[in-house]
Amino acid sequence: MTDESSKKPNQSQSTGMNRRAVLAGGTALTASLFMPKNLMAADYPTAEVNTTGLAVTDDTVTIGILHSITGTMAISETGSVQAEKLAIDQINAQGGILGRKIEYIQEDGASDWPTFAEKAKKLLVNDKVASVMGCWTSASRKAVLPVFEQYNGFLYYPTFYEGLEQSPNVIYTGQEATQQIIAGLDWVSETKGAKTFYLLGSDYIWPRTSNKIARKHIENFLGAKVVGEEYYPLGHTQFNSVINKIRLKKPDVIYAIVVGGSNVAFYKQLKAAGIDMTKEDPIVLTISVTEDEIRGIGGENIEGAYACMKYFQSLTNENNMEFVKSFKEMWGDDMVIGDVTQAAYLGPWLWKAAVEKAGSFDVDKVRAATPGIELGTAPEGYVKVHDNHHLWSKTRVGLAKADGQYDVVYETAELVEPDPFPEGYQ
Amino acid sequence: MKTNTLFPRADIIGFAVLAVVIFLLLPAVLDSFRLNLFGKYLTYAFVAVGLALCWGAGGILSLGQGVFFGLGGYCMAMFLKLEASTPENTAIQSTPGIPDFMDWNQLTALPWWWEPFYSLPFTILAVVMVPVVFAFVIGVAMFKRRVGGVYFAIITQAFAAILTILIIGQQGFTGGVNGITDLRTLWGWDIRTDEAKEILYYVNGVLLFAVLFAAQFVRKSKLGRLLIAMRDQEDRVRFSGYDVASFKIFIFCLGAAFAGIGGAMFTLQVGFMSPTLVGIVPSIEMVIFCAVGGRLSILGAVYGALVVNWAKTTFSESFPELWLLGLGGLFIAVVMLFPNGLAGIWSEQIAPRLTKLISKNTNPATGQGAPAE
Amino acid sequence: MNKMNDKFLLRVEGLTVSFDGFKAVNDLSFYVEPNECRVIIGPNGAGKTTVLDLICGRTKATDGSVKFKGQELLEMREDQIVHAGVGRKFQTPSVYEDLTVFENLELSYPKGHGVFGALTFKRDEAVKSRIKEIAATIFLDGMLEEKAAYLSHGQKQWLEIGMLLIQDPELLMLDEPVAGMSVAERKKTAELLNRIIKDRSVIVIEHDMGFVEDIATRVTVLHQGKTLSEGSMERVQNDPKVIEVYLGH
Amino acid sequence: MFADYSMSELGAIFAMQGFAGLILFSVFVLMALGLAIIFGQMGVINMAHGEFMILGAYVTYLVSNFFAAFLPGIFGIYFFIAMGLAFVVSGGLGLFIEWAMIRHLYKRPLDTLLATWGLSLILQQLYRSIFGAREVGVTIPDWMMGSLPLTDLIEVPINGIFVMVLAVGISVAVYVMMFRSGWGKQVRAINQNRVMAGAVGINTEWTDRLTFGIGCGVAGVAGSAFTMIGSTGPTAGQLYIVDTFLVVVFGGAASLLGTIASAFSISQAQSIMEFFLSGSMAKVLTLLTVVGILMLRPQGLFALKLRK
Repeated sequence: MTDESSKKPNQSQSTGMNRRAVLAGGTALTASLFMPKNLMAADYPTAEVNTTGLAVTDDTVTIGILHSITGTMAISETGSVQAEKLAIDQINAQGGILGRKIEYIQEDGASDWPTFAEKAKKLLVNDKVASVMGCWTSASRKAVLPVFEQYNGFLYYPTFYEGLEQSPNVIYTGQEATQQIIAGLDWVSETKGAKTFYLLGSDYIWPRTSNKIARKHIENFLGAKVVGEEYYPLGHTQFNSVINKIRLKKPDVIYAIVVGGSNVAFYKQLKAAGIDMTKEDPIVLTISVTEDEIRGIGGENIEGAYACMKYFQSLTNENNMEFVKSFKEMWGDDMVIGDVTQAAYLGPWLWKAAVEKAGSFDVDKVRAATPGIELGTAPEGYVKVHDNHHLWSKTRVGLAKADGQYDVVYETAELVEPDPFPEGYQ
Repeated sequence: MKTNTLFPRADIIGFAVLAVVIFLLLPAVLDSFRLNLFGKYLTYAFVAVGLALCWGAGGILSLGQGVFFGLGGYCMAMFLKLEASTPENTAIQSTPGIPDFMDWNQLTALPWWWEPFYSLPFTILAVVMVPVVFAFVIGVAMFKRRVGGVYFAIITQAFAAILTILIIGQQGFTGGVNGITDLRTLWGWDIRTDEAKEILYYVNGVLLFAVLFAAQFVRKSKLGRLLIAMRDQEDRVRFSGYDVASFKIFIFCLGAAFAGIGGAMFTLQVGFMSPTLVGIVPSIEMVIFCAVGGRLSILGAVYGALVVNWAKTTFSESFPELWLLGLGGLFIAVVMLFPNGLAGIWSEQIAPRLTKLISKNTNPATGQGAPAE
Repeated sequence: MNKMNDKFLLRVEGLTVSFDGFKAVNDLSFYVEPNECRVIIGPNGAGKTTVLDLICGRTKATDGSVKFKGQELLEMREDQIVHAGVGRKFQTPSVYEDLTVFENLELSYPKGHGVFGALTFKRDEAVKSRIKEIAATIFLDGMLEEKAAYLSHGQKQWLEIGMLLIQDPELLMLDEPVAGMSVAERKKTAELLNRIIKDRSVIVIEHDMGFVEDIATRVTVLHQGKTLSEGSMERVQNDPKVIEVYLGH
Repeated sequence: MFADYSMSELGAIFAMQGFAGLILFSVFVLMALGLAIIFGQMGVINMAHGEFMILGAYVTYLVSNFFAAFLPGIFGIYFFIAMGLAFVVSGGLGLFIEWAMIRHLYKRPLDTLLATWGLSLILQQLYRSIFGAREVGVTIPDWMMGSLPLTDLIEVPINGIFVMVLAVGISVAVYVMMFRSGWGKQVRAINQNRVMAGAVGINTEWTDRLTFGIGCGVAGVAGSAFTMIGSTGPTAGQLYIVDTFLVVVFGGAASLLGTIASAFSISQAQSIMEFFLSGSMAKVLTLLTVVGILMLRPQGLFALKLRK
């Protein structure tokens, strides 16, 4: 990162905070957020809440949704679109934001990064949207980032990703790599006594960076060993060779960050090769398989694997029960909800909270109001926006079951601090 | 003798109309965002013009033009990235002064082959020469051994696949799947502002015309007629004493050079370069631009690139879930119903009627040429 | 090299080609003198066309040697063979249908054959007058601006012959030049050929015996890839082996 | 490279990699056979080949759902029915496409490439509209998802064996059809001389349509089989297209034996390289080698030297 926007945050400020205090404050806030605030548009004249010419009228505010509806990424991004629309509907049902109903303009990034940049520019320049919910892959985010910074847009980005970025124009509602990785590795090392790891991934930046962090943590903090690291091209469907290697190296843990269609091939072939994940020899630990992916893989083919992320559909807290119910009501009973889908759902809500705190739709004011925003209603539980635009969140480990759901077997006691530029891991 | 003059009257009209469209009409009716979009479409037109020569005239169908587009674009992006990665801008990195993605991948020094890209003249040379050298190597290997037609198409397609995997896999050197992003200035001139984009649009237009003139010169030279001759009767050309391979290599390299320039202009106008522009899908789409415009026509190729991309954008804005159906249908329709594309519709349907109207005493043999032919 | 005092313009020695074991031409030898008109005859499948293909480089020989003015043709590319002075006409007329008669002839004009040469080739007066001259020879002087696609079959054959003439080859190889022509065209072609074979060597494949008798200096009869008989028309016609092959099957 | 492993491990490596290579070989054969018929015998470049395969996969998905819902008792054998149906559905679509599109383009082989690319876009969007953008999970009968342990290091996946048997079976069937049946004779006759074949009374129109249909049908069966090892989504077909074409071209387009030989050599090379290099580099090197050899020998591994 290169401009002043991406200077490393002052870490002492946030790490010094008493986490228990944060939690306590959160619970109190939960109650207040459940009450729809009856903010009337009349209390907030358009001229005052919108001084930069955004698409805000006396009774509506327009935002953008920018995901791939076509192309290879449509598989993954569909859930995010659905969650964002659900959140918008719910917000509108509660009276909207500052008395204004949210309208959205949806654009298709078509799994093509230049198209993402083009559509982002269209949303910001032509449509003057007040904020954008969008992107999924890092590549698409990197493509739109200069556009958002140039035209001062505001993006809510839902995916867990590799970190190494912190833009004043992006709120990262998914976990950055250290949040997602370290807790899981600690857990597998402590409870399962894992000593040897085999790192595997699709060949692009997120798996590579994540495995880099994992390797540092395994070698420097856990005192364990990495016995293999391997990458396959995106879309690769033949994993017999790497499965053979794994069998020879006999690692305690296969740490898999395979994505997309490769995922399906990998787990099917792993099972067919006689590696029964339920026997935990070796343990399969992944950070890339959400409930969404399991639909393609087939629950019976991944049963027994562990996934490490911040959200699972099976979470039993009240917020989540309500969220799952509404999601299924809106999109059908056969829907499943994965980590990213939930993170996408947070986007409109976080924006709403920030706008209301700022009392304005102006991006600069919303940005200023954003750090410290808390959301007690999040399906994953309480979250809070860090100064570095990422979320404090808990990390959980789930055990995959044959029905395609995860049993949550572990969750961090406290919120994990986001640290997009982790020292000692680079 | 119409074929001996560089610009028959119909072609002059065609060039003039296109110049009016690009330099006057589009800037007049489009806002700066849309104009920038059309600038992007026009970068594909460079590729399409090259394809009109290679494929339309010479019968060489390359499904790997994205490779050359990408190479040109990456050369430009490397220069811009180095300029953006000043030690001050990258102070927070472990190794300041190198591109951010290198730092993320634990590179501690700039690879040697990045060094020359500090120089703009070298970069401009590389934008043209890297694709040309690459095309030359492929061309020599294939055409000297008389690989042609379908085989050539499939092998070039494989090159597109190989280069994509390589770029993605070597992310420390290439930026991987993200590409090279966040490009800011060209010799201190901020290319992200609206004014800069407008200027780049015109630069792009001028370069496109330079390329079109070069293409027209080739088409109207004996070499142009040889290409057509080769396409129809390769053996006869050989037995008229021509080394067919060297002509194919030449035209393939020329197409690659055009594509490289297009790629560089793409990088400048869009602000990044990524492997999605190198792969199989964009390479085939570039062929489609050419086919829709009319594979025999260099001007048609430009219109093809504009029309297809404009349709793609419009379709995907209004019917995001259906635009693939429209696009697929367009391909099939063009191939089945209008094999000579827009230029064919013009020269077979519209132009003859126009000519009849305008000049009744023109000799039909010379009057049939459409601007787009 | 005894290029200068070689009595033969073309020496074909031990020429052999096999396609997956089938020997289409088998250890064939023959010699052509300057200004000779050699006619090759033989039943279908005898390997006649293959012999021409081998000489002009279209098919690669398995074994043997083809020397033209002392140069080994088997090691040369087609275009180099053309530049050495060998011209070839195909059995089916092969002309550039999308180009005009003028352009067809122009492309065969022996100048500007490199990439750069072709780019900078100028259609000057010398070129134009030479093309007109050739067009007159091949009866097409009124049709210079026609697209070749619109010519009749016979006219296309003439055009291809014209494309060879403009190269002025020392050795001209013609594969069935009168096949598929009308009687009138055939007569005109015979007349044309008689005129152009005067100052060069010619190898002709032909079935029409009357026509062969008209033009042949010497005749080679091929059978199953080998020379069955060789000599004057008269000698060949009376060779019992030839009679057996042609009549006895 | 070898130093990390003991002798017995090395033995196991080669045994297992050989087997992995054989599975990959079978996968390539299945992918390429349909294309080899269409491209080799008809000269048509079917860029929608991958989409025909995915159609077979979706058919398998539907059949598996049907059995799970209505005939759970015989779920174990649904796969065979699904494969048969995949052949019929993909083949049927193939017949229709030949009639509607391909037959108008026989004289323009490069244009078939463009038109079928358009077709592939349309099919992708149709799959997306019908089945959703997400991948669908195809439940495979349990007996097909296990493995047979040979030694403690070497295990043989049953679905791998299944794919192999299928590859052999379909290869034999195609061979018999092409070289032992009257239809095959007609196809080959048309391939060699369309006009003459028509003149001697072969119904070239129907033979073409049937050839294209059978090629697509075989693709459908392959897609059905791949539900065991790969993913089923609207765009999954594109993953296969480059590999498939290279296998066919590398083998020498007109030769079935060549296709099989080329599938064998590419798969073995790739699986051996995959073991010693990282997956991405192995893929790049394999592709480069194939392309390099094709440049030296453009006619492919097996091609008749023909008299022109």
